[in-house]
Amino acid sequence: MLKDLVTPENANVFVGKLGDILEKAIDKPLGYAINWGRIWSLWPVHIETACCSVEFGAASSPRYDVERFGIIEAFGSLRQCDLVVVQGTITRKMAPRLRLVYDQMPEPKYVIAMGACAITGGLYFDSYNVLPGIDGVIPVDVYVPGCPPRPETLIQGCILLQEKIKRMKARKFV
Amino acid sequence: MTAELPPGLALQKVDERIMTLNVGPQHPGSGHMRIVVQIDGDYIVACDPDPGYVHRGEEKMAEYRNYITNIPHLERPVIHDSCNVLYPYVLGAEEILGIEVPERAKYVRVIASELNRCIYTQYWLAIYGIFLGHSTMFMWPAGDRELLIDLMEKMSGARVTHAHFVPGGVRNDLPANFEDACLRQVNYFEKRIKEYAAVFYDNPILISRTKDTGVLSKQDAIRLGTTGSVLRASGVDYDLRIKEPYDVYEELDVHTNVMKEGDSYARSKVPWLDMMESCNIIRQALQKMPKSGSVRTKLKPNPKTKGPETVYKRVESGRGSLGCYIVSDGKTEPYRVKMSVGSFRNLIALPYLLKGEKLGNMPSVYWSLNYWPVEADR
Amino acid sequence: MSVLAPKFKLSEFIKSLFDNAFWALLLVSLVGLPLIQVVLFYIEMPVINGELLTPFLALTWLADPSRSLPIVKAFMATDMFRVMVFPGFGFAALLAAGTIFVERKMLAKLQLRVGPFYCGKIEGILQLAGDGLKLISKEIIIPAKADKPIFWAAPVIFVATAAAFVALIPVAPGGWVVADVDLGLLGVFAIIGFFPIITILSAWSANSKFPFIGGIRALFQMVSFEIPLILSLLGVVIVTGTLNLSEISASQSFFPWIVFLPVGAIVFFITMLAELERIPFDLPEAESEIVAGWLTEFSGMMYGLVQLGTYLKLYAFAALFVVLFLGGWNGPMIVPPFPEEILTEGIVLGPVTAKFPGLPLFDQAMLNGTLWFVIKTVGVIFFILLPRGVFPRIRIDMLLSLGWTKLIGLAFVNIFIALGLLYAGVLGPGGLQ
Amino acid sequence: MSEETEKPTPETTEKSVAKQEEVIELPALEKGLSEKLTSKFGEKTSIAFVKENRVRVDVKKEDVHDVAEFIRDEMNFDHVESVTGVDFPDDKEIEVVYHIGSYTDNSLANQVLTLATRAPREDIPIPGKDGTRLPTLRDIFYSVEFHEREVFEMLGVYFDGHPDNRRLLLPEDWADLPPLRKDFAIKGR
Repeated sequence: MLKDLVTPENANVFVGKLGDILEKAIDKPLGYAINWGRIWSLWPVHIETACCSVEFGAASSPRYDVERFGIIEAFGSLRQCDLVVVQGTITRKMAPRLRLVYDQMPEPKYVIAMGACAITGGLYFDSYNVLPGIDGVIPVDVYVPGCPPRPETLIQGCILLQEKIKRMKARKFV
Repeated sequence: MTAELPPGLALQKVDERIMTLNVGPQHPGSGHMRIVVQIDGDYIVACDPDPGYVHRGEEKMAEYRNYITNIPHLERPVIHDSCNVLYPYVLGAEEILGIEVPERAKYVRVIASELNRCIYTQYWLAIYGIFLGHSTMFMWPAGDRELLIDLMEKMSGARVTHAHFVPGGVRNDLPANFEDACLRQVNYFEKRIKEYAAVFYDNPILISRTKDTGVLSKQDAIRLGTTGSVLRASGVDYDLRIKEPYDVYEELDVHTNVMKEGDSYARSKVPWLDMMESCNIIRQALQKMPKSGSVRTKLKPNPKTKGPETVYKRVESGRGSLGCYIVSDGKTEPYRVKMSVGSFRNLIALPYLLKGEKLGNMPSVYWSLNYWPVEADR
Repeated sequence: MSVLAPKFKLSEFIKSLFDNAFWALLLVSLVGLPLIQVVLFYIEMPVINGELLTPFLALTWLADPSRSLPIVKAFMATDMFRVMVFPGFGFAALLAAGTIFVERKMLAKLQLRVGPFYCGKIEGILQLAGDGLKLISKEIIIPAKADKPIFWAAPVIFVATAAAFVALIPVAPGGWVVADVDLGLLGVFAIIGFFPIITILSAWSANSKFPFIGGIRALFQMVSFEIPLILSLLGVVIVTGTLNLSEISASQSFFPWIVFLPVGAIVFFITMLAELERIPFDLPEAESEIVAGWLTEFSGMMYGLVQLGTYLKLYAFAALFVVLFLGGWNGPMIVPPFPEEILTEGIVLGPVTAKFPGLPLFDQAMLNGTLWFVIKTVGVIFFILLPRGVFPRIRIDMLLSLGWTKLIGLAFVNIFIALGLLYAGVLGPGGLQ
Repeated sequence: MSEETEKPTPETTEKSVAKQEEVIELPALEKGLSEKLTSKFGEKTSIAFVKENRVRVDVKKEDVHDVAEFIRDEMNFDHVESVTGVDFPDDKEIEVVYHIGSYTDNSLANQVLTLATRAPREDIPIPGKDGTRLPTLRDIFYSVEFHEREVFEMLGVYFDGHPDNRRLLLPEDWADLPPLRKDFAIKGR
């Protein structure tokens, strides 16, 4: 009688149920905690693509100081970063490199398109060497308009990204 | 085999001892370019700069826009020095369109371009600090340049991309009480940058790191055609504000700072000395400026030119002599616009200087060339 | 809190925590307690008040505070507690975490900024927790051509080695040290010798150019600075005549050795900066030259572990400086003595009476020693952090010539000073001490 | 131009008169430079204009090397500021303009000597393998190295004798016309 109950199929069902219960229990608090950590620790990759890098540098200067939000500028290796701020125009020579940088970063990774050039090509819409926006190269999370955007705008973009991360599911952690 | 590959892709055969490093475009010490460095142990045996990551075809675009609408995109190569980078184009366009500039506008231009030179040099100094691993030296200049950016914002309305110079003068007049604010902030700014000596220029580690590295002798500086602070750090007294004065520079008392050593330290110190000189020039210009008057000769939106003409105008920008060659064929658009920029001219010294240098000196030598990749690529 | 993400609330988080706590309690009482009972039968229990603790007693005594205190005390006397919590890993990790936060805040203040501010509402105190949680949840990338076992093991070994270093540091009198060995200082030298090996192994296994250069640089730097480091400490050994760190610490009850051996202290401080890869000696991680040096290929928690190990090492070196030159735990008694009745009877506060004999878990001398030790260590850590805001990075050839010529010479000068003090009779038998 | 500037006010006429006098007086040095060139090379060079601080010399592509050598050795000009290529599809020619300046000679510090030469132009260019060729000036003025590389990729003018005729600014996979030629149309125009 008991032997009939303890079959591999039943054990599978039981373990699966237990897993579901555990997941349900863990998902909410752990997801909250991990998302909270990701919000306050956005480390941008050190890749400059065009002139918006000046304003990106100004954003970490004492007057604007993005480190208040946990964003450290001038970080060394891209393996430890989670944020790509595309600072302006992407030319045809830079686009493959940008994709390469994006591919080499560990999940989760976020992209901020900074400046009109990164969004649509901006002032250089008719240039022969400029891509019309970076949507074709990498997926973008937040668009920060301006030519170049003021540092305040960039900071607002970062806050918008934080709002977006809050809505995301933290399930894809490794 | 190499013949079939397109130029620039040919692979070189190298010794096994020699390691090839790709410094850039994603590298904390490269900026917007790639430097292919071959090292033997700690010594650089060859260096091949690979610019062009921000090549946006501005010279081609300038052929499709008229003399006024060219202004916004021609200042983008150096947005933190936008007045100076636009200056030769505006001077050339004025000659081609045949218009006179009011006296007051000339003084406003001088003030704006000197303020912009300080803003540019401060940012350059900030990056120089971070290239040497000195994070305080990034933050201090990056914070202090906001003072002058405030002034420029008052003057032109935009933070960095001013588009303030137009053929015929400047776009709008100075706001009320600008002179007092300018004098006050410039005085404070000068006091601030003098403090950098204590933490940066007199720092024993910095001196021992940059002295006698990347030495560019006077003959080589002339032969390579370098310009700006690189040239002046090698002992050549050449400044276009004195040698070929444009606008009202001949009425002002301008001095140049020349150092004889020609090493990275001298190249990093000359722009800093130039900033103090710029503060002097601003104070003089504020004193001599006509207190009232027109600042702009009005133009039609699509102005006509006098006829076929070629113009080559030069100014002294933050990175050295900046020339603009305009070919006009009598139409409303220029036939050809060529920007001869200081960064591009100084780039040629990089492989020359880095050869035989240690890898640790690469960032300091590279950035001491006063090189802004976006401008070089155009 | 926010319009976009209404579910992202602290109250929701706490509610879900309560839910989980309820289920956890249920499961513990049904499954956990029987399991613990089974486990307790198999481990050795301490003897308390002349009575052997049995598993049944352990569970029943937990209900009575006056009887559970001896259990706690007994467990605090175990080696496990020392290794995991107080003089060992936990204490050091706490100080290391504080160091990272203080470093960022201090650097920001030096540069006229604010530093981390919004994370954790009050001056960004939770910034480190945020970074840590993010790093734990981040993907770990192993390069395809890496030597995988070594690459995986390197960060773990790094932290383990740093923790082994921490284990040799005496924190307070009365044997508050994990490993009280007679050859303690030699043990320190042996452990320091492991760091370059780990660095070069991890750099080599990553199979990438920039880590390789960084690893080679780290090897050069650490090997060339280890010799002046060892030599600079020999002065203290000569003067005290022992290698045991606890005895060295105890020998400075009247004056710290920095008074007599300032040269050795300076040499040790400089070599310490180099061993820790701090600016101006952070060549293995020089980001403007070689991306991030030997850390370039580490991602996610592997990077986090290396950072943890680095700051544990920083704490250990600062503590070693305190033990050898600044008098260790010695200092004026500032903790007030405990009243006799608290020790024997417990606390009596008006109507409230709680008779828990043996309440202060630590004695007065130990608390005072720990307090002085922490104060001095924090001071030294502050001085280690300070050069980062003031100095640029040095170059590798300058560093090597500094290590091999100047510092070794100074270290020998220090040894001669120590010998002179000893033979002149200033120190040692018949002298001051 | 607006109406105000078309009707010259008394002030501007005064200025223009003053300017005309300057034009007569000033270019003595520039005249000397141009006469020096024409006396040496005669027919081979043609002075296009002499303006204030600017002299322009047009030469054939066979003579550009000799003229440049003369300019460096005898006239104290020591560096090239910029090399510009201008496309003239109607003339079937590409003009390459060298702006030459001097650091060593203080009297020439404000002078820019413009040396212009022309190369034949192919309708269907194969950069580096067709007739659009010029002799390089790199052995005379070292500073033209990157400028000539830029002209090569932007206009397809191959410089014979240049040691490093590789691509500089354009992407590696660029397979279109050289972009600064007039028949290369940018999108939407």
